[in-house]
Amino acid sequence: MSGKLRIDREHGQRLLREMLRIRRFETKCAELYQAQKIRGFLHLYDGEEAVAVGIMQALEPQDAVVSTYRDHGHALARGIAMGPVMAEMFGKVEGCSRGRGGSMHLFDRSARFLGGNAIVGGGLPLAVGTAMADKQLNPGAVTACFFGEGAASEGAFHESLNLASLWKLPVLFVCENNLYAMGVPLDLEEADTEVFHKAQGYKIPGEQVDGMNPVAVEVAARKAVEAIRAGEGPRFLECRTYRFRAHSMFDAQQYRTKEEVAQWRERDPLERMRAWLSEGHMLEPDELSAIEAEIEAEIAAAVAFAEAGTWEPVEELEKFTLMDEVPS
Amino acid sequence: MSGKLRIDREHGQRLLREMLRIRRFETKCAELYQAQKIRGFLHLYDGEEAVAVGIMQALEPQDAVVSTYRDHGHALARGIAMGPVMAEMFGKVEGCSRGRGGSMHLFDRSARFLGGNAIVGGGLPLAVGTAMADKQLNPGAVTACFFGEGAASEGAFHESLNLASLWKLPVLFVCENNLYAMGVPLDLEEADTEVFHKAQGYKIPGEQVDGMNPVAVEVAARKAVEAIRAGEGPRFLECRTYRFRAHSMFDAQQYRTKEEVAQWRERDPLERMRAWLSEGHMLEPDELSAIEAEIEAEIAAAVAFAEAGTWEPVEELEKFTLMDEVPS
Amino acid sequence: MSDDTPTRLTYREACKQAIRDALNRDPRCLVMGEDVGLYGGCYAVTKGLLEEFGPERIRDMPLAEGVIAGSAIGAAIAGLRPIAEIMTCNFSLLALDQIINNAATIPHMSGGQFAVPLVVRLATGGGRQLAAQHSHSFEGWYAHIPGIRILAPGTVEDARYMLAAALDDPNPVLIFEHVVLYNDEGDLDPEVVSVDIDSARVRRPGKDVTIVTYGGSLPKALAAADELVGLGIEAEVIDLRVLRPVDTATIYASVARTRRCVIVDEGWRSGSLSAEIAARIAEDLFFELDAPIRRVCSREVPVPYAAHMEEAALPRTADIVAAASGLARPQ
Amino acid sequence: MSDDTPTRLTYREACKQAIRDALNRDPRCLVMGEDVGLYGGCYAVTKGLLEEFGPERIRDMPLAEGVIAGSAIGAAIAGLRPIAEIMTCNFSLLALDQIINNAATIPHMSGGQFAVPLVVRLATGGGRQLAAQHSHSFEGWYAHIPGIRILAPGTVEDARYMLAAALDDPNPVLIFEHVVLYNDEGDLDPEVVSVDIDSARVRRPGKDVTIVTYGGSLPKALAAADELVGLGIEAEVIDLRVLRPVDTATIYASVARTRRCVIVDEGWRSGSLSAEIAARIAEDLFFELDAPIRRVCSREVPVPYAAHMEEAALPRTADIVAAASGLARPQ
Ligand SMILES: Cc1ncc(C[n+]2csc(CCOP(=O)(O)OP(=O)(O)O)c2C)c(N)n1
Ligand SMILES: Cc1ncc(C[n+]2csc(CCOP(=O)(O)OP(=O)(O)O)c2C)c(N)n1
Ligand SMILES: [Mg+2]
Ligand SMILES: [Mg+2]
Repeated sequence: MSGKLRIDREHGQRLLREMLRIRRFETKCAELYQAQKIRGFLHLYDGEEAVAVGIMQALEPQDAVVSTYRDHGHALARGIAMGPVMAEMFGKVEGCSRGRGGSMHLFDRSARFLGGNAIVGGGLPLAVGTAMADKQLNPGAVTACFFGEGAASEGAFHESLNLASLWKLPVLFVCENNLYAMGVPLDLEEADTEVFHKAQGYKIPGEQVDGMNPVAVEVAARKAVEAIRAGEGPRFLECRTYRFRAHSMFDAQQYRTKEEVAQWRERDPLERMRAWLSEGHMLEPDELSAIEAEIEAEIAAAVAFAEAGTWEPVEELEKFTLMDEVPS
Repeated sequence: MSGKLRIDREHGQRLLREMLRIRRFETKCAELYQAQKIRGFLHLYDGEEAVAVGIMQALEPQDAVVSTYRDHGHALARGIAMGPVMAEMFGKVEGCSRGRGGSMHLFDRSARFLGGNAIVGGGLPLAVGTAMADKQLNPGAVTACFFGEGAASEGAFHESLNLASLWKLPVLFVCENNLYAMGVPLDLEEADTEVFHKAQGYKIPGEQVDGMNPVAVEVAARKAVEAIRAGEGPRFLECRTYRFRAHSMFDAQQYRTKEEVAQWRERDPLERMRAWLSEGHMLEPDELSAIEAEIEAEIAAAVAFAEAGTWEPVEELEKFTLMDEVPS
Repeated sequence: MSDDTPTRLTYREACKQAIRDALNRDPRCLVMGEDVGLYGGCYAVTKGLLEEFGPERIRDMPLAEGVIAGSAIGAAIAGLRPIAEIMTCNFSLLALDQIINNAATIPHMSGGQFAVPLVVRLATGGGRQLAAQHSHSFEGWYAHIPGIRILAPGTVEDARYMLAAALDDPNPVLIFEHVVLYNDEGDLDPEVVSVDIDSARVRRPGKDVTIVTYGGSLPKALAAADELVGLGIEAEVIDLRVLRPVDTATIYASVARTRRCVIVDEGWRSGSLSAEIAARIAEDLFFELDAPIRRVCSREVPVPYAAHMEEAALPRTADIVAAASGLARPQ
Repeated sequence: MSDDTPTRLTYREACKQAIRDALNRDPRCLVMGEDVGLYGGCYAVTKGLLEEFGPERIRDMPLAEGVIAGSAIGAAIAGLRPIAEIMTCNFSLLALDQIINNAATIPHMSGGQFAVPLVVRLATGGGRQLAAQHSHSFEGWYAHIPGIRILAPGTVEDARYMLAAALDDPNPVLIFEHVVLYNDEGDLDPEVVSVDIDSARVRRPGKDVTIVTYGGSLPKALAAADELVGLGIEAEVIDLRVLRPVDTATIYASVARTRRCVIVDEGWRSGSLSAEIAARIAEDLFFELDAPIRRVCSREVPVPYAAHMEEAALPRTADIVAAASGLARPQ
C-alpha cells in the first residue's frame, strides 16, 4: 500500500464520523460526570480526535494498541463498542474492564487494546514488549503506542525507544503533543521542544504531523506502518494537537490564555474536515444530519446499556488478582 | 582562560604522575584483593586514567564531583589522600567513608567528592541537584559527573540531561565510554553508538574526546568548564577509552578478544604520555625514576596507614542512620 | 508567627500555610515538582504560591519523578532545603531508587559526612474512585526503609505544623498527605505553634480497647469509636502520626491498659505497617494481652474503580467497629 | 526428563539446569536481561546458554531495568514466556513501577482479560561485603504486593524445580536467589522431578520451638537447630519457600505443637516479612502460644562494607540460637 492516499466520499465521511462519535460521546461523558454517573478522573480528548482516528485507519485487527488515561478516543476509534466503554465509566460489570478500570483503564482483549495506562510513560515499555512477542509469534503485526509529550520526559520513554530501535521492533510511537502536560507548557518540559527530534537520537525515523488533520495523520501513519510491517523497525510520529478543555475535570487552566484556546479552536479538526468535505461535494447536509442522528442514537443506546448494567458482586473482589489460567 | 593549552614541563609531568599514581595504586589494590585484604567488588580504572586526570585539571576546590563504583581514579585525581582511600578498602574506620563504603563508595566532604555510586546512572540526578544548589548558593561552581556509556541507557540519564539543560545548570557530564558495560558491547547497548549525539538531543553542546590522551581531555574539559562557569549551562564530554582489565574481579572476559585488548594497550595513556614527554625533552629518565619512587613510597605509606587502621566499633553500627545535625 | 493563620481552616489550607511559612522563614527553602507552579498543585495545595514567591522558589519540573527526587537529594546535600513534591505516592515508585539508594543511604555510607535534609511531600490513599494505579497507600510500606522519617499528618494541626519540624530535621523526611483529608476542616489551637515529629498521640482516650491508626484512617477510627460507645465500649484511639520511627511507647502504654488492640491501616494487609505494630506487641507485650490482635486493612487487590468495589477494598468504619467489639465486650 | 542432571550439584548449576530445561521444553520461553549472554550472567548462572540457544533466546539487553521489566510484561501478555533477569534486586527498584502498576495490576484491572505469565529472576541478599547499595533483601518487602507470587528457593532442589512451576503459573512470579547460596552444593533426589510453589516445608522436625525462615537464612537456621540440640532443644525449621502467598497452615500446624516461634528474616526488621508472620500468629494462634514471638532480622541500617560491621548487620546463627533458647528451655 502506498503512502499516497485518495480520500473518497466514503472514506472522508468515515473519518468525520469517527471523530464526531468521539466528540459527542465525550460531551455526553462530561454531562454524566456532572450528574455523578461517572466518577474518578475523566480526561477528555476534545480537540485531539484527528490523531486517534487518523492512526487507527492504518491498523489491522492483528495489531495491538497501548493507550493512556486519555483513552476514550483511542478505544472508540479502535472499534471497541460504545456500550461497554460507557458501562465501564459507570462502573458496571458489563464495562469493557468489568467496571474495575473506569475512564482511565479501558481494556479489550478482542481489539488487542492493552489498556489505558494512568502512569505517564508506563505504556511504552509494555508496547515494546508486545512488539517483541509479535515479531516472533505474529509477524507483520504492529503495536501502536500512544502517549503525550509529557511522557517524553520520563526515563521510560528513553529506555523504550532505545530498545525498540536496537531490536528493530514493530512499534509505532505516537506522541500526542498537545503542548501541555497538565499545566506544564512544552518549553518548561523539554529542552528540545521538537519532540520528533528525540526519535532521531535513537535512529528511529520520525516526523511531525498536523494532528488537527485526520488525513495528514492517516497518510503519515500508513507510511510508517508500511515500513514497520516491512521489518524496518519502529517509527515515530509527533502529532501536534491541542486539547480544548481542561486536563481533567479539576483544572482552573491558569497556565494558558483563553485567546490561545480560541485560536486553536479555529483549527477544530471536525469543523475543518466537515468544511473540506462539503466544499469538495463529498458531504451533503442531509448526510451530515444522518450521521449525527446515528451517532446520537448510538450514544443513547450506550447510555441505556450502561444504565441497565449491573454491579459486580462484591464477593468477586479478589477474582483475577491471581489468575487461574492464561486467557486464550 | 582559553581553550588552548601549553603543556610545560611541570604540567606534563604532573599529568603523567597523576596517571601513574592511579595505575600503581590499583596494581597494589589488585594484589591486596588476592591477599583478601580488600573484599567485595573491586572495579579497576586501568587504561582509563587519562580521563579522570584530564578532567580534574579543569576543576577548582569549590567544584563537586559525582562518581561511580569505578571511582579510585576520580578520587585520587581529585586529591583525596591515598591513605584514607586505601584504608576505606581495608574497611578501616580511618577510611574516607569510615570503612562503610569500600571500593565502590569513596566519599570526601572536604574534596566535595559525593561518592562512588554503585547504581548505574544513580549519580546523574544527584549531580543535577548539587548544580542546582550551587547555581544559587555557590555561583561559578561546577559539578563534574562521571558515568560509563552503559549508564546512558538508563532513564536517569535522560531525565537528568533534560533537566540540566532546561535549567541551564552547571554540570559537566563526563561519559567514560570504554565500549563495554560489563560484557555488553556498545552496539548491543545503544541504538546510536555515538554517545555524544545524545547530548545534542537535549541541546547540550557535546563532543567526543580521545580518552586515552590526558591533554586532549584536559583541553576539552577546560573549554567546557569555562562555558559552564560563564553560565552557559551544562556541557557533555564523551571520552573514548578502554579498560585493560576485567570489569571487576570476577569476569571471564568472553565478550572481547585478547587481540582487541592488546590493540588498545598499545594506546596506553601512560606510555603515550611518557613517550611524548621524553621525546619533547620534558622528562629525563631520572625524573621518571624519581616520580616512580615517590609514588611507590606514597603507596607503601598508604598501605601502612590502612594496615595500622582500626575497626569501627560494632556499637556504632546505627550511627548516622539518622543524622543528629547537618555537617557544616 | 502564625498571626495570619485562621483558626478554622482546611487540611489543604494548612498544608499551604505551612509551605508559605517555610518559604518566608528560610531563603534556602524552595518547592519543586510537577505542576506545583502554574497549575497550582494537582490538589491545589500550592495554588497562589507561584505568584507570591516566583518561579525560582516554586519550580515546575518536567514529568520525571526520578530526577525530581534525585536532584532534590543533591540540592539538599549541597545546601538547599527543598520541599520536593512527588505528585502522588503512586508515581513515587519511579523515584524509589533515589530515595532508598541515595537519600536513605548516603549519610550512613559516607560515615556521616553528608546529610540529606530533604522533605518530600506526596499525596496518598484511595477513596476517590481513581482505580488501581492511583489509589496506593505506600506510606506504611516505605516505613520499612532505614535512614528516612515517614510522617502521616491526620489532622489539620499536623498538616499545619509537621512541615516545619520536618525541615528542621537533618534527615530525609517523607510526608504522606491523604487525598480524602484535603477538604476536611479543623480548628487550630492558637496556643500551639509547633508539633514534634517523634511521638504518637492519643486522639481519644478510652479504656476497653486500643485502636491504632494514622492518616486517612484516623477519621474512620474516630467514627468507629463514636459508634462503639453505643455498644458500651470505650475505645482509645491512637494516631501514629510518625510511621518511622514508630513511637512504640505510646502504643504499649495504651495496650498495657486496655489489653486489646485493633490496628487500622489502609495498606494492603500482608506486610503493611499494621503487621509491624502487631509483631511488636506480640513480642514485647505478650503477657499483657487479653485477646488476639485484630487488623483492619485494605483487601489484597488492586483497588477497583467502581464505588461499591472500592469501598469493599478499603478499611471501613463498620469493619473497625466489628473488630473492636469482637475483642472488647462491654463489662 | 532430568537424565542429564547430576545428583549432586551446586545451587548455581541447579538454576542453570532449570533454565535449560525450560528453554528446551517451550519455544515461547526466552531469557532476557543484562549480561545474560556474552558475559554469562553476573553470577554465572546463564554461562554457556548463549552458545547453546543463540541470541534470540538468550537476549543481552541494555542497562535499563524499567524497560527490561516492562517489555517482559508486554511480551508475556502477547504470548511469550519470558524469564527476565533483573541482575540483582538492588536494581529492581528501577523496575518496580512496571512490576506493581502493570504486572501485578493489569490482570485484575482488565477484569481478567489479560494474564501476565512472566518469571523474573533476581539475586538477593548480603554477606559478600558489597556494601549498602548491593546488599538489599527486598523479597519479603515485595511480598506486600497483591497480584504476584514471590519465591525464595533455599535449597538446590528448589533452585532446580521451582522455575518450571513458576513458568506454568499464569501469573507474574518473582524468584529471589540468595547470592550466598550459589556455591552451595546439594543432592537431588532422583524420585523428585517437580516441586509445588504453594507450600512451606518442614526442613527439620522438632518439638520445642518453631524456627520460620527462607532463602539465604535457611542454612543459618539449620545450623542453629544443630547447636540447639546441644542445649537440649529440638527446633523445628520451616522453610517458607513461597513468600507470597504465604502458606500459613504449615506454620500454624508447627507452632500449635511447639507453642513457641522464632522468625528469621534477612530483611530490615521493621516491616519485614517476619512482621507479617508474627502478626498472623498473634491474630490466629494467640491462645496456642506459650511465649512471646521472637524475630531475628537484619539491623535497620544500610549494610556496611567492613566485614565485622556487615556481619553485625545481618542475622547470625548465634542470634537464632539465643532467641530460640531464650524461649524454649529444655524440659
Ligand atoms: C508517572 C506519573 N507522573 C505524574 C502523573 C500525573 N499526571 C497525569 S497526566 C499528567 C500530564 C501528562 O501530560 P502528557 O503526557 O502531555 O499527556 P496529556 O495529558 O497532555 O494528554 C500528569 C503529570 C502520572 N499520572 N504519572
Ligand atoms: C542500575 C544498575 N543495574 C545494573 C548494575 C550492575 N552493573 C554494574 S556495572 C555495570 C556495567 C556498567 O557499564 P558502564 O556504565 O559502561 O560503566 P563501566 O563499568 O564500563 O565503567 C552493570 C550492568 C548496577 N550496578 N546498577
Ligand atoms: Mg500533553
Ligand atoms: Mg562502559
